[in-house]
Amino acid sequence: MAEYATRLEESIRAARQKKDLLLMTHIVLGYPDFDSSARVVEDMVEAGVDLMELQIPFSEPMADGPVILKANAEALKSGATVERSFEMAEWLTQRFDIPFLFMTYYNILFCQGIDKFVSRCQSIGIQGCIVPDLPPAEGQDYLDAMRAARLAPVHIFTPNSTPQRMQFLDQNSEGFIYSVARKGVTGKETSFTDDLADYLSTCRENTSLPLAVGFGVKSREDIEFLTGKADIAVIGSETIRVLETEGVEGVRPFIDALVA
Amino acid sequence: MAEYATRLEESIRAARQKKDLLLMTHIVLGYPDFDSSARVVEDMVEAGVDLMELQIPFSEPMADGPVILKANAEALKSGATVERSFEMAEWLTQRFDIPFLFMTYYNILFCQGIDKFVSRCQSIGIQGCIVPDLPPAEGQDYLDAMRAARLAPVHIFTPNSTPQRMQFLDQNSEGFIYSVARKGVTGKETSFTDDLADYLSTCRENTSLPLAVGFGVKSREDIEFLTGKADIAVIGSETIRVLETEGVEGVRPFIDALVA
Amino acid sequence: MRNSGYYSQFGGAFIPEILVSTFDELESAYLEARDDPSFWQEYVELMSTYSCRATPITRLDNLSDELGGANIYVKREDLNHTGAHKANNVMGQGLLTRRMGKKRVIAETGAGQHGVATATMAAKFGFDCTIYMGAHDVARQRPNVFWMEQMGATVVAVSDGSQTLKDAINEAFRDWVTNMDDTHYVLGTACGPHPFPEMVSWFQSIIGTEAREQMLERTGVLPKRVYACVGGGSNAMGLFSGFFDDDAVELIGVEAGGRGKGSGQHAARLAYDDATIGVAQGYKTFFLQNMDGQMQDTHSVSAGLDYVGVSPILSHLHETKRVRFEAATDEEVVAAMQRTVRREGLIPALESSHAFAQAFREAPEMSNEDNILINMSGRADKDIFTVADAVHDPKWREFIIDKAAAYRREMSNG
Amino acid sequence: MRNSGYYSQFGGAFIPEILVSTFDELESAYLEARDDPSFWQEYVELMSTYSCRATPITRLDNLSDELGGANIYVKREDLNHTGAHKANNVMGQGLLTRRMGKKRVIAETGAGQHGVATATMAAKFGFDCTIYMGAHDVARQRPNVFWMEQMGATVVAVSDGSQTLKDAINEAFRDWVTNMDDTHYVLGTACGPHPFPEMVSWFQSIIGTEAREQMLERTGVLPKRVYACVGGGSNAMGLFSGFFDDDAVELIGVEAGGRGKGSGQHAARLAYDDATIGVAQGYKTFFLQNMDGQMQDTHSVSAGLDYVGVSPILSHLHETKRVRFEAATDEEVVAAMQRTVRREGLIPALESSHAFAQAFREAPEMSNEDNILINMSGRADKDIFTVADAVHDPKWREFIIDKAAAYRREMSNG
Ligand SMILES: Cc1ncc(COP(=O)(O)O)c(C=O)c1O
Ligand SMILES: Cc1ncc(COP(=O)(O)O)c(C=O)c1O
Repeated sequence: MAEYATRLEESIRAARQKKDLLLMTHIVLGYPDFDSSARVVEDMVEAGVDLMELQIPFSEPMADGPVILKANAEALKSGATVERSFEMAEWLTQRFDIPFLFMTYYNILFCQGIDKFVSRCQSIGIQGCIVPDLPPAEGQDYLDAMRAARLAPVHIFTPNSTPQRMQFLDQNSEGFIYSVARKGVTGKETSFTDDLADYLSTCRENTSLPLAVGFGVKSREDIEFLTGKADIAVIGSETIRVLETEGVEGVRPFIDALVA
Repeated sequence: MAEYATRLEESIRAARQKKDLLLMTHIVLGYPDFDSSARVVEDMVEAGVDLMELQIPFSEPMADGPVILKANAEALKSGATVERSFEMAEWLTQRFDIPFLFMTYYNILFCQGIDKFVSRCQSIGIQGCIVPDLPPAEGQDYLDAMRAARLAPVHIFTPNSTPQRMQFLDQNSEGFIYSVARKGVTGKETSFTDDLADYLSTCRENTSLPLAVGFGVKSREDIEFLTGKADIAVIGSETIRVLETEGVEGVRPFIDALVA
Repeated sequence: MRNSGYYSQFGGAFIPEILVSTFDELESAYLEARDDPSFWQEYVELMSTYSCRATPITRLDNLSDELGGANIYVKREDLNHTGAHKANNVMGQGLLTRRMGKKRVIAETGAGQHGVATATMAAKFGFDCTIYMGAHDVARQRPNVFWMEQMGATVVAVSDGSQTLKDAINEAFRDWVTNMDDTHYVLGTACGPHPFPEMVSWFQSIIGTEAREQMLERTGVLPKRVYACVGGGSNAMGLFSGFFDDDAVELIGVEAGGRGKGSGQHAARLAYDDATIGVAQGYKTFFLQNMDGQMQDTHSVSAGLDYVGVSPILSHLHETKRVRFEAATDEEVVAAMQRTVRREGLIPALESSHAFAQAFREAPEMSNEDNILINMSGRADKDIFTVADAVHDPKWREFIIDKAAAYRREMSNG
Repeated sequence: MRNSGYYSQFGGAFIPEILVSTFDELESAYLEARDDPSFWQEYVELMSTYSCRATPITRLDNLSDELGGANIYVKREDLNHTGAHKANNVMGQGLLTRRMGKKRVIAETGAGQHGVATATMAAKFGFDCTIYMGAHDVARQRPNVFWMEQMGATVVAVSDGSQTLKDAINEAFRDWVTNMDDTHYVLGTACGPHPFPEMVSWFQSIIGTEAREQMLERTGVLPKRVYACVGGGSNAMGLFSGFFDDDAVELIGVEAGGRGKGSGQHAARLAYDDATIGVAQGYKTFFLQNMDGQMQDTHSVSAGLDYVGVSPILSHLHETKRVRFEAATDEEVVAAMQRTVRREGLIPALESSHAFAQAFREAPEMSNEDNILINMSGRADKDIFTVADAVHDPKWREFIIDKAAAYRREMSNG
């Protein structure tokens, strides 16, 4: 239930006019280093990715599975800071004409100061944020700041969410709803089955925002399954796994294969 | 307080007619082996030893110090049994004309049967027994059997014994009283001082039996100190220590030096 | 609008969305249990038949004399089954788990104490059990791992991050977000998202309730000062809660001073001024973190105090000054432990020895009409490897080297 | 004329003459203490403030179900300070030592449990302390030696004889006959010369007195059968003495069956027929000895039961058939321990596990209206080296080998 218009939602709706299912990918800023991050983003945009989550690394990524966890740790070890993450994000938003979101944990916002964090997001062209350990009940300051900056606070629907809970989350969300396809952390197997379809239609019934689906999306078949049931497919850990095993060069072919 | 005459007391009194201080030595039967035991006894008798304690080895010689303890253990390890100890003792009593006593722990008597043990002593010519873990209060059967066999149950006076206790022990003893020169186990240093002299005169006052003094006697000076204060000097651990360090050959010179 | 579970600005429940309903369920189960007098009765009954509650109060006769000030009393949580106050919390959560109809428990552990306690509870209640433990800690604390495995628990060595307690907590949450339907996460201290800090403190309050009554009965008066070590804060909250209403009783929390103030190698979040407010592991409190909010490495001779965060309730009590916070260094702690062992025959855990060290420092300045009370949160005999290293015992090393040689011989023969 | 301290033909005081007055003094001190109600009161007070008496009774819920017969209850001596019933005896003798004005204590120890308990008592009472321990046991039980030394005790490794418990006893007597004036010998079990068997049993009777009352309170009836392991016999005497007047209560003493009947490798003096009556270590009882009266080597997986003799009072109760004696083999014992750990979260010492093994064997044949009671004389966590070997844990070996390698590296660097 959008209470204010956001650039993010508008861009998504515009893109959906041209494409049945948009593709959102995820990278960890500074992993394996900032130069590689930049090249990966470039390859992804060229391959046709529609929007991107940029994760600011955090030492305690409680909701992430082993692949992203390790990427966070390595980014920090090779010197990633919040400051450099902002610089990098600014460089990316200026250079590529797709919506970028920040994904990070609440402590990063909190330690910067929430107002400062949000207004810097606005000034560098970040269009929304995903903060997986910040339920709306804990995030009033954040929600207020995001509203003031006309940025999109994205929240998450899960298979455990009741319709009431979905509606509550929807009321506190802008841009889109991130619907996770299963219980658990990022980076594990998901079965794309009838149950999932039922769950997605429940999600659909409880929000009028665009619906992104993540956790475990990694093949053409998954993408086909989601077409018609969601607006955005999110490729999270799988990109990083490809980066890990095949290097920066592997990313473009992987995305190409998905969207072909 | 002799209640019955024993050969042992008679022999001691007879020997004392000729000598101011008699010498009693101690060996562990079967240590280091039975042949060596026999040779050691022979050497000792030839050197002028007046009476001997033959220890039947026991696995738990609670009142013995490290030297005799080890001799017990090694004798058992090389096959010493109660049977062989009796055989050996019989051979010795037949061959040498000095009084022999058994020294051993109560379990050896108990397991043989007390009557049988005592009557065997009698039949092989053993004249008395020292059983350091058998106070008279526990030893009525033993005392009765010894009386019946006219053998000498020797008991021990200690620096802790009250006059009353000494008198009680005396009442239950024959042959002689074994007076230990100090607290502790066999084989440690004793100071031959005025205190010791006082103690020995207390011992003397509380028994009319001959008085043997043991625990720590090992030099000519010790022997001289005891002369006039006791009837018998007991050389216990020191003989075994000589055996250990100098072998069977060392025993004779050691005794010679003491009695010279 | 603020969620419940705040203590002034500290606390909250910063949890992944997928756990929201799990926490709702937990909170209502907890609140219902709290409202149901028969629950607490069952809890006390369990603790007095399976463990040995009420644990006694022991007077340190020799050290009270030797130090020559206050009379020193000790609350004996070391006598609990499994050797520490951790038993109180796990048995309470065990009852709650059964009440919620769950069949599996998971837990993090640092020193291994909470892991052993949880594995024990799981064996007793017939739950499946998985324990997450930093890989570093698994290597250091094999005896505890051995016992957990004997109890039937699966011990997972966590090789992420610093491979210690906080990483084990993250990993336990990762398990929970997958298996929340049949699994309860038995958090080991008064930290984490609401209702854990309050709930764990509630279970541990059995310490303080008993202790207050026992001190009155024994000495006729309340203790002047009450000392507890502070890792996550559960034993401190447990003891202190008995005295919150007694304004005259000073409460002292003792943190791990490690290599000392300014060394950067410690775990003193409230006693030193290196920590700042942040949000991690699901709650807001003082953390040892850098300016970006990344958690820093901590250090303590005692694994159980070696943690970046601290109970939000204690952060609150720090701000309101109801509790005074101090730190004891590794060196002081080992000395206090050895002194207590030698003079009193008690073997305080290295964690607990922090409280002893601070009390020994303060007792001599006090009058001998004053009484003070130390929480002996656990015993050290299970930590023999750590303690033997801390006191540099050469015979211990020799023993281990010989034992290893014997194993190697056996292996090459067999 | 017979000395006191006989139980039919067993007991007595077969002591070197030099100790006669020491035993007289001890006997009168003991008899006076026994006649003085304030002494027992002080003892109970000490045990309830320094240890956690009354120790609880725990019902084995899971195993009672699983075995499907009698309801199994356990008396929790493992919760005592220092981890076993040995604490009862040493604290009692500590009070007596102080009463006699002595300043030094000595003790023998096999497993190390009694040594740790005595060193603890000595630290608490401010006595000097020397512990005699067979050299074999010193090598096997380093953790206990470490704690004794930390308590300030001198541990003497006895390298005579079989280098185990009986040799340590002999050596303690050798110390005593030298230092009786200022020294009390704290014998660790209900053996040795009078008044030790009776005195130790008296101190341990606190177990049985509590247990009888607790069982009545808990179940409304007396237990049908009561099980205790038998080393020297002190924990068994302690528990059984609560039920001597209850003819309907069957008392079962469980000895170390080692490698089994007929193997010659066991320590079953009463349950098997290898032992004969003899006199050693100052008293008359059944001993595992040869026909000459030389003591034989014994074997048990548990050091605390690995002893040639047995309490003369138990030999008497064996002859009068008031107590039934059974033996459990090493294998059965390890299995019973593992089962109890896994199903109940209790870690019985290998010694205590003998009683568990026998009870588990008998419980299924009984009605589920019957209750039985097992004495859990101690906890096994201090015996981790022995237990890890008994269950053949490969990870434990690896850990020790790694730890040894780390020590060697440090030593070559430092
Ligand atoms: C014995 C002991 N004391 C204290 C602590 C610290 O925890 P808390 O502060 O929650 O009591 C631990 C943690 O493992 C512990 O094992
Ligand atoms: C835990 C435990 N149980 C039992 C025993 C056996 O001794 P007792 O038969 O005197 O109880 C020991 C001896 O060390 C022990 O440590």
